[in-house]
Amino acid sequence: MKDYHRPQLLFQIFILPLVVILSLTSALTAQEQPVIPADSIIHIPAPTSNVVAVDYVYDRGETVELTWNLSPDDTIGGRIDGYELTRIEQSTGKMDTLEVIPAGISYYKDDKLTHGHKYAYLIRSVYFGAKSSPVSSNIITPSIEIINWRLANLFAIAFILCGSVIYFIAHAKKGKKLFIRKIAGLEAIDEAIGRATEMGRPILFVPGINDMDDVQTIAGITLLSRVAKVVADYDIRINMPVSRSLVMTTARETIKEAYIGAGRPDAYNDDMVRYITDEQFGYVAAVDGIMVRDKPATCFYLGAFFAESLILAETGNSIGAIQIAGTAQPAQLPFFVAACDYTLIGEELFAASAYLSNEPKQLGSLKGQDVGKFVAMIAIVIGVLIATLAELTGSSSLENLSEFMNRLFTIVS
Amino acid sequence: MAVTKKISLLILAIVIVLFAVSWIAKTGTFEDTGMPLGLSVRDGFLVTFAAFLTLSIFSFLYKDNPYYKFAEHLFVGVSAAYWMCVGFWSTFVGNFIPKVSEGLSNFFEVPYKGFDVFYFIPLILGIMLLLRMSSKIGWISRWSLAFIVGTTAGLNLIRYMRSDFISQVSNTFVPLVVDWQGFGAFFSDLSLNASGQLIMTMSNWVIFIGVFCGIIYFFFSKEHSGFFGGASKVGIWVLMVTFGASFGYTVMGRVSLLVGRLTFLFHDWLGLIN
Amino acid sequence: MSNLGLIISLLIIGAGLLWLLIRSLQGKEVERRIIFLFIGLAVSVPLLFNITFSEKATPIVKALYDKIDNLPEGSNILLSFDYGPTMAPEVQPMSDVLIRHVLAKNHHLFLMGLWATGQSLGAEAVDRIIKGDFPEKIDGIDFVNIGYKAGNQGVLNVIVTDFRKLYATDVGGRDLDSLPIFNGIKSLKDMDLLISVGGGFPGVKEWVQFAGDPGNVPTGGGSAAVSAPLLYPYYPRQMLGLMGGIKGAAEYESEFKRHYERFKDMPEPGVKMMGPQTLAHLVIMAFIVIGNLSYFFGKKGKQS
Amino acid sequence: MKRKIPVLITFVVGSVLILSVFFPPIETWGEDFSIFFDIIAVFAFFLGGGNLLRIHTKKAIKRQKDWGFSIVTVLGFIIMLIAGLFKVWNDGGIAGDVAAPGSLFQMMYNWIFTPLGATMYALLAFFVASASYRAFRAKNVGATILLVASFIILLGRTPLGTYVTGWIPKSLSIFNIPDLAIWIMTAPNLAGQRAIMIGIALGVVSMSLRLILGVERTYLGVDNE
Repeated sequence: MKDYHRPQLLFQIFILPLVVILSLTSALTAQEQPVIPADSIIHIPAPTSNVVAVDYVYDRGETVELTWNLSPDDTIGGRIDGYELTRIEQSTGKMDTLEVIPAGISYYKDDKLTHGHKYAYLIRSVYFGAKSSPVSSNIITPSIEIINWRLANLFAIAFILCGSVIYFIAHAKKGKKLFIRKIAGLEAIDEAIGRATEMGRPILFVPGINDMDDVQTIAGITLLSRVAKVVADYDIRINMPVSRSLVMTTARETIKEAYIGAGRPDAYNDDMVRYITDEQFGYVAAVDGIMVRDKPATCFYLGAFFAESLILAETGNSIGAIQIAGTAQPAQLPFFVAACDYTLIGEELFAASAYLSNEPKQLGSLKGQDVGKFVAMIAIVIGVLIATLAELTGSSSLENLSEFMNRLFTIVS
Repeated sequence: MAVTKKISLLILAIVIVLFAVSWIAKTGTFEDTGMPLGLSVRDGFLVTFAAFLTLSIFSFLYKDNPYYKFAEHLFVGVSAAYWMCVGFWSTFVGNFIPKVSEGLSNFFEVPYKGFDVFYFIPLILGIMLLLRMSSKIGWISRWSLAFIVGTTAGLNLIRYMRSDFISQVSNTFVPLVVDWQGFGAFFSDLSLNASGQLIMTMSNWVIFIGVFCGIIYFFFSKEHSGFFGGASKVGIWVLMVTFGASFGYTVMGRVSLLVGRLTFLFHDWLGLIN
Repeated sequence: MSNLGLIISLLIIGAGLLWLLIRSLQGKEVERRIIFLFIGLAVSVPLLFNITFSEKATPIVKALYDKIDNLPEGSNILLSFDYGPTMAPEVQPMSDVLIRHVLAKNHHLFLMGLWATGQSLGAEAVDRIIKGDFPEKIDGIDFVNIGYKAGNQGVLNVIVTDFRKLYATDVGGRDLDSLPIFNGIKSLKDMDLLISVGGGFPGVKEWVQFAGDPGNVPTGGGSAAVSAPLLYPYYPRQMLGLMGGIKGAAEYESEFKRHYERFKDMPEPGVKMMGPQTLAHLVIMAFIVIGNLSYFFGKKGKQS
Repeated sequence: MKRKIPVLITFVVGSVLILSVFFPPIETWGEDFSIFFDIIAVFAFFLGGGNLLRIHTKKAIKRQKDWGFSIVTVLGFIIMLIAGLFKVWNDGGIAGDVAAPGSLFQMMYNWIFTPLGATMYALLAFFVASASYRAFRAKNVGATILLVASFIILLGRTPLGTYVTGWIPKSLSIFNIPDLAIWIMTAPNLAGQRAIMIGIALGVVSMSLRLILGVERTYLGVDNE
């Protein structure tokens, strides 16, 4: 027993009995307190029973679950309003009444505790101010659990997915040839850049309006590095208005690196990437202005877009530019599909940078994604099959199996 | 060149005159003409200026013009400063200072929440970021960038897998036959409501096949030919229905935005409608 | 005057579209600015001339209307405000027209809310509509507002068996037993119809699952457009009728005005909003047709 | 030094956050890191604002094209910044809400910021029309499906839809346009959205993993090993 525990022990020896006496006396006095109205005898509801406090597992030790049997009075139309909960912290004896739980409910989750402290609960049945004698729960100490086993299925699925991505990356490192099908959208990117070189007009690159803390923006910047390589080689003017300053610093870094790679560091100029404003529509108004005045030959919209997607695409179309869009915002895909020449749909945006890099390690990760799809397809087929058979035959074993499949693919927080 | 210069000056004159007329009209209280009680001089100007900015933005639909450029540049300046102020007061003063210095907390009259050494991490990373200005040691800003990208990747990986992958798979476990009561009942009711078994069964089939083929469309490591080609074709068709339907569904929302702006012009500014 | 202006402007739009249709048969494309002009007209004209299209009620809206209309006079109907200010523009017209219809049929109206903002919206509706159009109705006899209680579906769980377990008084602090409207009313089961207006959580779905089904009380609803499709599977067994989005509100308002002369000129925000929407949708559909014609005839022109 | 450390930071921070989901004791680190990000972002605001001011003042001084409008941006920026940082006309004093009614900041927000933003947003009504005119053409099977689906939904949301098919008896109501529109939203549209979401989730998982493992480093402007 460590030293600093000793004072706590003494403390408990003296204080605990005091607390118990106190709560009993208050319970007794509680009964006399309410003034009994003349016209009707106040009914004192029967107390509850079997009050059990259990530590909520796999958490930071701040939550306890409380269950109890309903008071015999708690029936349809029974004269009971609810249950008043009081928490007693054993070490300090501090008593705080929590809340009155409506009748008919026999469960309460108290998540405002600190781990390691001892607690006990008192429950009184309440009816119009009259309270029953308190029934106390067992003493409970919520504790921290190191591993949250409740997320075992999430861990298993994450292990399969990440494992397959890592496996294929390692596999590719060993020089094995990986087959990845042609992605139509990515040829369109090369074509679009080619058009800008022919026409000698600038390229406009819009990396979306979210900050570097959005994976879509990172995918956009990664694609920028592929576009910037060609821009540096053929000395095409690139114009990149951005709405976040973190994106500005990253984009400048990326383009500068491309120019150094092309052996023309002097041709790089910081003003190729300009911060406009963080405000969504202020940014769109400025980009529209740039489009109409600069008349770029090609517009790239690669990143996170919201309502402004259609304003950009329609203005870009009005100046006759080729437009390649790519986003993982499902709500904006219809507008890009309708208004742009080619759209990378959701996952294709993330696959594009890997595909264009042609590095075996990057291509390996695409294979890993396909394993994830394979898992999803198999699970769906099995799940649907079981659900259908359970529906047809109505046999309970199939229903349990279907229930199990559902639980396997549901994450309880 | 002179002619267009003259025209643009003429337009400018007309705009100024209209602006003045509207300002006076919105401000004055003409008892005799029974005009509604005007606003104060300042509010009269503000309503007129807001209407001027609204029309300048709408003028972009015709073509790019100096009035749109004015509104655009004003919007850029005002909004950049707006975000700086909101960011400064809410995050810097609200979250950062109470955890770092008591003196500043008292100056800004914000409750001091006690010293937390960990809050020096964002301070250092933030300063590293500002060092980006100097080309000599600008590379140090990559450290703060690495921190941000690491945080993003770490948080998103599990969050997307959990809500967008696993729950979507379990939501697709739909029975392909709905409370079977023989063929008669099956074809009797083609209505959309719950009692129409044919529709409910058909919906589940469409959902199952749609999700299955949609996933195949996104398959990378196999050429889209043969069965795979057919399935991915069905997949792109389902995606096209999705895009067409959600496009049509949101038109009503977009149109109501325009209704809102025109109500401002017709009601608040011109007072044409009640 | 406004009818003349109305006819002229509709003629302009109609003739313009016809002229573009003919041009498209010769394969000519329409310039984007002309499309913008038509959209501008399609939205401003209905606003300026207050054009409204009397909406024809679809079966799912008509079912809710008929239920209220056919209930015997003096039935008990409960209306729950389950929305906040941001959703109000789309669903407030629904609660307004429902209150008018219930009181016009001399039913007993019980108001409550599962959203905290529902309490103030209920109080606002009481003095705007009830005091405005039905001064003769008495609070506590013809209608009552018992306000908001926290707990979401937990509240329904309790009041489906007994109101008094949670609601000791109405919003005005008066004991339920002292209100004549509550005589013989013990729980939701004593209601002839439950209606929830909202679009988020808790909303119509929770009313069906925790009140309508367990208490087998007829339940109807009014919801924002975005959540209407999710409620369809409950129709009609668990949810007898539903107003979906502004269009649903407009349909109900048109149906109500058609049968109740007294409210001929009552404000109808739903129908008013649908005016520009309908014309804009029609113009967009016309341009899709024109676009396809000019595409086909243009292509054929080029080929031949 | 320039490359090894950043990649290491990303790896450590990323893995810690992934593990924090499975190990309760370190659960709160995820939230703390996000708060740190917000604070860094505020520093970045000043970087952005500084860059905006630098570009537009340089443009105005050198009288480059459209320099007059750059002055408008600079003036708008400075007036709003002063109004916000010093809380001009704000009777709440230094602790008052920056957007307190009556303050210059709130007035500029209501009468300059909001009309501009709302009108830009309203442009969408025009562009949705021109986009549907241009894009919904029956060029191939995919485009035809796109056209038919949006046409049914559009028709279903106007009274025309009810007039045209209102007469259909209730038991066949799937052919009633408004009901057909609802069915399209709840079945095929739902399936398509789900397939896209599953794809996106896998894309994000793979992308995040590549970043954490340092396989994908271009964001650091690092191309060669």
